Amino acid sequence: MPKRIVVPFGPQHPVLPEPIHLDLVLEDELVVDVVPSIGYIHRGLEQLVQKREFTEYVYVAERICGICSFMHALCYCQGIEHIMKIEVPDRAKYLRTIWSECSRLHSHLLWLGLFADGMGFENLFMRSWQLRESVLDVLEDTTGGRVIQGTCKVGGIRRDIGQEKLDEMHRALDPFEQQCRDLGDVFLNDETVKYRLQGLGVIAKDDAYALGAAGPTLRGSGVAVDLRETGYAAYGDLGFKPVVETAGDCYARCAVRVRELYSSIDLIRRAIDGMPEGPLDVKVKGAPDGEYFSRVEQPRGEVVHYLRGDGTKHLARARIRTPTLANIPALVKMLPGAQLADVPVVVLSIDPCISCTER
Amino acid sequence: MTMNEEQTTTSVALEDLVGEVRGLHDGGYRLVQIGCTDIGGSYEINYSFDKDYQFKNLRLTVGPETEVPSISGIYWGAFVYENEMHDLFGIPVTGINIDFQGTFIKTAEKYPFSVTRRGDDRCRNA
Amino acid sequence: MQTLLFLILFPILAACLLLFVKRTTLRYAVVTLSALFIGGASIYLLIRYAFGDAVYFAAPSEGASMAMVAIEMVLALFIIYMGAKFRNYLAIVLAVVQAALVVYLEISFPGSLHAVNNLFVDQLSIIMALIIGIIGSLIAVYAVRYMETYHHHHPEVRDRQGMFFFVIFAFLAAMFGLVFSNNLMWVFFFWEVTTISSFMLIGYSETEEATKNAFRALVMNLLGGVAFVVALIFLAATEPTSGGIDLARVLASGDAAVILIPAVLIGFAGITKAALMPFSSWLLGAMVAPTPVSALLHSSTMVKAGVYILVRFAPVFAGTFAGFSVGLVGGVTFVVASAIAISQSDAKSVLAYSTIANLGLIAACAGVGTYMLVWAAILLIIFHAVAKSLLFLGTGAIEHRIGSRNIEDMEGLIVRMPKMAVMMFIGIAGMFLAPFGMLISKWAAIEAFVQVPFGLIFIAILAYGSAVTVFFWAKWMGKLVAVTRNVERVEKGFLEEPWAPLYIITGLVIAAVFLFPVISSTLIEPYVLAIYGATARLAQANVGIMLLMMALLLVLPVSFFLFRRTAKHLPVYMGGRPATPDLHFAGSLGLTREVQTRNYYLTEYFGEAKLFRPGAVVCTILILASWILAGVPL
Amino acid sequence: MAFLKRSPWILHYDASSCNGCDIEVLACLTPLYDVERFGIINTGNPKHADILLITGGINSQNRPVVRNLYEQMPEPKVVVAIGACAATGGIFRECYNIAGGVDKVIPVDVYVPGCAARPEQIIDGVVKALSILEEKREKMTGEAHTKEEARHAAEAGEGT
Amino acid sequence: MNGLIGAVLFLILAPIAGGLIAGIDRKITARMQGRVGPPLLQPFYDVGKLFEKENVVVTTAQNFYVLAYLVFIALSGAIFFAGGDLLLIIFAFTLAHVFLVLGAYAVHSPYSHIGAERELIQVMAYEPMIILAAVGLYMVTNSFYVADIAAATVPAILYLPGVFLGFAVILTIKLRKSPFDISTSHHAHQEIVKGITTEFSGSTLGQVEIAHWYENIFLLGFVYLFFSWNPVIGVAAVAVTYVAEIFVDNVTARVRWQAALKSGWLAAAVLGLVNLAILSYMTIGGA
Amino acid sequence: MGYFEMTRTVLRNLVRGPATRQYPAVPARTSSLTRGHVTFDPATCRSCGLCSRRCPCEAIRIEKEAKVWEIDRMRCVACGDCVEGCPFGSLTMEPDYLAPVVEHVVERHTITYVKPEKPEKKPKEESAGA
Ligand code: SF4
Ligand code: SF4
Ligand code: SF4
Ligand code: SF4
Ligand code: SF4
Ligand code: SF4
Ligand code: SF4
Ligand code: SF4
Repeated sequence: MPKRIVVPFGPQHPVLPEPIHLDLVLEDELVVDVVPSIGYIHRGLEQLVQKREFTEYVYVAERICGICSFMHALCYCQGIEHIMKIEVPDRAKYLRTIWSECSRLHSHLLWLGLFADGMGFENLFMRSWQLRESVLDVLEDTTGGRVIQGTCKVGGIRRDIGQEKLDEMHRALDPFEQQCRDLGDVFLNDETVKYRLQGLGVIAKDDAYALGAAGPTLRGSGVAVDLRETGYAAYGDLGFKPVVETAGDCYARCAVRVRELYSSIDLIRRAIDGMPEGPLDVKVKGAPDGEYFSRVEQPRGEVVHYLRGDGTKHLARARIRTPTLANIPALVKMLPGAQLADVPVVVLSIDPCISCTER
Repeated sequence: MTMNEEQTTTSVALEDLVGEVRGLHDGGYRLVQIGCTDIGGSYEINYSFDKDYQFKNLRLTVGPETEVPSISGIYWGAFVYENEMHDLFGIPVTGINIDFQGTFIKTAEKYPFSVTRRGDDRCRNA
Repeated sequence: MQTLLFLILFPILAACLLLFVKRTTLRYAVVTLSALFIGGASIYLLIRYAFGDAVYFAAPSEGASMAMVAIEMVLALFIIYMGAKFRNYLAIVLAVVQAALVVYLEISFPGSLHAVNNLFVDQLSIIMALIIGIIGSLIAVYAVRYMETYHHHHPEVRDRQGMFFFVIFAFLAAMFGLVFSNNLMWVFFFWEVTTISSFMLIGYSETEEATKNAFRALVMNLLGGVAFVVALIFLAATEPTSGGIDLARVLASGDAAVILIPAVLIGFAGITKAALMPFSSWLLGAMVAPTPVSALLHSSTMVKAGVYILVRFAPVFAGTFAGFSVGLVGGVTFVVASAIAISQSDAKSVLAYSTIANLGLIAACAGVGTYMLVWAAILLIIFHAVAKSLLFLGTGAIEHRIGSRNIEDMEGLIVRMPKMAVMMFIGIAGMFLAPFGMLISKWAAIEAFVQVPFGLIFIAILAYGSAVTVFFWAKWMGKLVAVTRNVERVEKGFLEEPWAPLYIITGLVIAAVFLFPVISSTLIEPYVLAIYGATARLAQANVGIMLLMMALLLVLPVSFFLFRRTAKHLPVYMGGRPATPDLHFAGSLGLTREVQTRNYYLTEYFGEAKLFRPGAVVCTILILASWILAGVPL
Repeated sequence: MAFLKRSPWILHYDASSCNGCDIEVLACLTPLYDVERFGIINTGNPKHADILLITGGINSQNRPVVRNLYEQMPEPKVVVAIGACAATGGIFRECYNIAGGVDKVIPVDVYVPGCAARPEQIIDGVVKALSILEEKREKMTGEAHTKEEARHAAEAGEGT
Repeated sequence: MNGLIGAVLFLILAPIAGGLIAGIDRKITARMQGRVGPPLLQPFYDVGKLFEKENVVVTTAQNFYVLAYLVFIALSGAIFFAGGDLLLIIFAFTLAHVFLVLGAYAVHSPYSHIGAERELIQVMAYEPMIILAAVGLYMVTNSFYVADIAAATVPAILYLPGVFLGFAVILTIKLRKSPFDISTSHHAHQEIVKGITTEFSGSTLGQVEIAHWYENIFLLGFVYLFFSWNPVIGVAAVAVTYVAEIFVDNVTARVRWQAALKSGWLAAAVLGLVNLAILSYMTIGGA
Repeated sequence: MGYFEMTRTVLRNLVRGPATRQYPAVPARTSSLTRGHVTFDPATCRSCGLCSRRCPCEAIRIEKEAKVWEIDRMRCVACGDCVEGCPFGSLTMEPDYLAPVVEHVVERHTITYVKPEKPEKKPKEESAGA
């Protein structure tokens, strides 16, 4: 007689703020089977391109997700710019880089917090989110929005950061980095955290690659794929090396993100140092005609915006492939064999973003 | 744009699809995405691959009712895209390893992308 | 003495009668009447002899003894025949060896084979007699209808109910004989009869598995029987210092060094009969027998013969390494069997493992053998017999109703068979919860072990063992009380088994809590006092508190009526998913799935495969050690 | 005594938000905003919750979920729709899969504007919800009281 | 008579003290997390609120089990403060928990069910150590009676440092604090929603909370026994122990059930048994 | 030490006291750029409708004839595009936030802009247009 427990997991679930739906089959607490289902957040926003002018769609694009909002806008704008062959001014590229990395910082800190919450480490959650607030303050001061920045536009950016603010940010980076390192130490060294993470949800290097995983999920398994290496925005000037861990378990994925905090801080520092003067945007004339797969490295990995214009103000098609969608197959492979207690931890380890996954 | 990545697009016939994909798989490419576009009466399906930031696209053009073979036998993770393709566009995909039978993305209206909806009801401030 | 003889002989009479009764109604009448007589007689015995010292009766000796030897030979021949028929040569060998030893004993020591008094009765015998007389006959009554249904469900099994009830009643007789005999030869004879009864009944269904398990039980019990005879030979040979085969004299014999060897051997026989490790497997196999058999032989009475004999010899064991190691065998069995019970989902397996565990605990108390522990051991015997028989019978009744005895299938029994569920609930509570009996005994045991050298080991065993016990009982209870929805009620029309025995035993479980101070002061304490000159008892205040708890338990359900009106009913929380009241929810892939809640079995940690062997090995080593170091004082 | 106002436990559900409002709800729990100051606990369990905070609009798949969660909450309860999406569908209101704001499915007591709604706004929204909660409680006990009286009257009527 | 007064005082005062301690706990926790935290009396507001809510049940039976849980928790605490037998108290305590578990089983919900199973695992994890602690106190004071133990003049803690540490480990389980808050947790989020209390709401949940206050006071009383030779030190030690528990709660992740079980049992075996073995060797040697 | 890595943070928190911003006792932290809500100046709006056209949420509706300018605050995502787009500076983005409401109503303004009397030039046409 199979002693199997069948439990619905989500869509409403205290540990996962977003609606994730899994049907779990357990033996005792061992996960023997898991079938995911999505679609609770599907809005159909890709189709809005047909109702919004391509310049206005930026506002929709940045609401594909409220966490890496800026990167979606960036990815979209870069795609349009590529199609329309617009060369964006350097200062805009640098500022885009700074905001991207700020987004990554706040996204990773947010994730670390949720991850800690998933492990039942309440204080660590609190600490991560407390740190995150300092990033949000910077974002609000420089863009006017905590989570939806609204500064990226086709052809450049809408707001500048004054030199005074840049200097202030630069000064704040050192103490902030110290705080991040203190936080990172807990994630990387604490025994109870290690107990929960090590050896959990292992995806081997080849599997991760073959399954099409992206971002820290891929890099945690030892594959050095990070689109920032392609040098979009200012990354080409700043010199960038992807962060890679090899173990392929939840701990490795966590370590990748922790170390990316440090690398982001470093990138911001260098971007401020090398900030060129100049205009913020160029005038956009005409309408996009052509297609392009715009790719950007988000906190969760590679996002692809496929944009196709037919010379009118409305795009013919936007197709957004987000890293979480790419990571779902890996997740499905990771879960069986975990314990029930590990389910949120494993699920969170890919840093799922249902909002942009389901669009 | 300092976009230095190459993007190549090659058209592929329906019957060559699986073979081509296998070739890319064996060549060490990873699957980036599969996406469809409605090009008025028929669909264009893009299979995107990447290796060392070299972006390759296989492009398949099919009619509305054409059955498309699944590549999930080669790329296990392809099922997410193929289910999506089915649920949003109504393209029948055969042989998906995890076939959600149209429940992957449940929408208020069936196959919302299957009809060209451009230009309809764009009445601001209605 | 007439009462004793009546109790031994009357069941035989009934047995013979039942051999020929074919109609169920008639059988039912005969069994019920006999049960009334037997039960009545045992209660009379209580009234008559409980308030004095042990009473000894000279009673028929020569003829009876000869008859017994003769029967023993017949039984040996029977085993040889069965062994030959089913190609179990080990059984034949053991039967032959045993018969040969008996003959040798009879021939070599004709002079030493006389007990001054062949029969006796003291409080311990009375307790045993009450268990046999009341619980045993209730089970017999229950069995009549059970067997009818059983054959109804299993048309492939040959209907041998005549034989069945013959053996049952013969067995009852043997059990009475066993606890009343002062002559160890007699004890041995009755001992062997119970072995054969068990063999016959386990093999009742005549399937391959049943036969195999029957032989396993037989072989292991014969092994103990051989040890028993050897002990007898030793006793006879060392007469008069050892006291010969007169139980009272043996126990009173001052020469510990001499009687310790037979004590160890008889202890070994007790270990086999009580199915302690490494011999537990026979009792697990015995679960193929119809459920009343499991209730009667394999939990409440026959296996108790094993621990009965250990309790009898407890004074000899006290303070010796032999006793200590027997105690440890019991202790290890207790903790290991309890742990394995966690991994079992078959109700009878759980009951079997729990039985083994409790027998182990009793053996642990008896082996260490201080007066407090003996007190606790006897208490355990009583409470275990009552509660466990209820559980077995309940399981049988449930099985006949729902067609499964898997605990998982008992989910929602409180809705489907409320009365039955409540009885099971009480039975389970009786096994592990305060203020019910088993727990009182464990408590007493802890208090007693604290004062014993190396008692810490036993304390640890008890601490871990009871923790584990809570787990497997509570989760079973949980299954029973789960209020499932949209399930059919199947209790109605449940007329196949008589309810009366179940009601009575349920009443006994509860009564035992209220009466236990009386039981203790009238039966257990005098016995312990007589043997040790000191006795244990629970403090008055504690008894009061326990009665208070019991009263609360009986009163609390009244609160039910308070909630009825006000509460608003809502379906359970299912992660927000659309779901039906009977727990079907909209799952992935467009499927509708049903929630399934299964208990945890923690097989990875507590599996049979994981624990049985180590437990058996440890116990084997301990037994061997006890033989080698028998006399070493602690 | 009205304890309800001092101990509002919330249930948060992300209907189809972009995560923007979502994370701001969570941010309310964290040290800088610390809504536990007001006795607010994010329970994650409708059976324990008094206030349902919903972010994002309604689509066909989450419609029954939202209703289910609402029904699972014991009275008195209030619903706070957070952000433009939850109020009207916001920027996504024209998407084919968005039916509109939360009030399409369940009654909404408080609307918090914004995209994303700020933690401070969310706090304001919850505080606003408290007085509504208290009103509902009074109404509920009042109702219970009248019911009780009606029952007594009926019993008395039967008696005669 | 003294006993009766103790029991009555406990029944009346424990909820008040327990609620206050819960309030202080939440305040300290908040401070450790860099937050202000709720008002001190928040636990009372919460429970008051729960009693104001509508009574929603899955099955009426659940209310019975929870009531029984409350009654028996209160009873075991009352026996404790009446100076009763420690073992009896422990057993009554287990009985109470079994009722809570049964309540969770009775509602027959997936999350409650898992919570119930985990709760049982927890019971299994802490039971050996709690018994050993009682035995340890006996070995030092020669009595299982709380009254005698409390009145004893020997500093039990000096003889039972290991037992005390082991008890501290299971105290974490009992207080439902991280890393062992596996069956339900007060405020931290959990993969099984609220586990054992998922389906309890309104006044039923309020009763669980009150029972928890009773329980905490009882447990702290148990801690006190280790230091009872000097009341001042005793009270201080109880406070320090509790703060230490809060601290541990705040610096650890929740572990899986396997680790909870292993920790409980290892604490009993390594800290408890070894300590007792040494102690019994000493007393035998000394005798 | 592997265990209790969090100790430092806990102690620091205890020593430094809570980091909580005591909202509502202390007003919300905003910056000059903060996009709180859009304000409308009815006196300068010339009913050109640009704001309405640019708004990605159709939050603004204007009725030229009736001189009504409406904003649905529950739709507005505070993107600021209308503000950027208004050629007459009638719209501003204020950093403070709107309070929650219990009812969803559309905010209505009557445009009071009066076209300044253009000196002499084409008084006839104007009257003809009206
Ligand atoms: S990836 Fe996640 S955080 Fe980023 S925009 Fe999408 S939903 Fe938001
Ligand atoms: S993974 Fe998805 S949700 Fe997350 S940032 Fe990327 S696109 Fe947004
Ligand atoms: S309602 Fe708005 S979005 Fe829809 S067609 Fe009219 S103007 Fe366009
Ligand atoms: S009023 Fe008519 S024409 Fe003018 S902007 Fe609106 S929709 Fe277009
Ligand atoms: S219930 Fe099943 S096992 Fe029992 S007698 Fe009937 S058929 Fe046989
Ligand atoms: S209101 Fe804005 S931030 Fe909030 S969920 Fe909607 S789009 Fe996201
Ligand atoms: S701020 Fe943006 S959303 Fe709001 S009214 Fe202006 S354009 Fe519309
Ligand atoms: S507010 Fe500005 S943009 Fe809008 S109608 Fe008036 S003048 Fe035109």
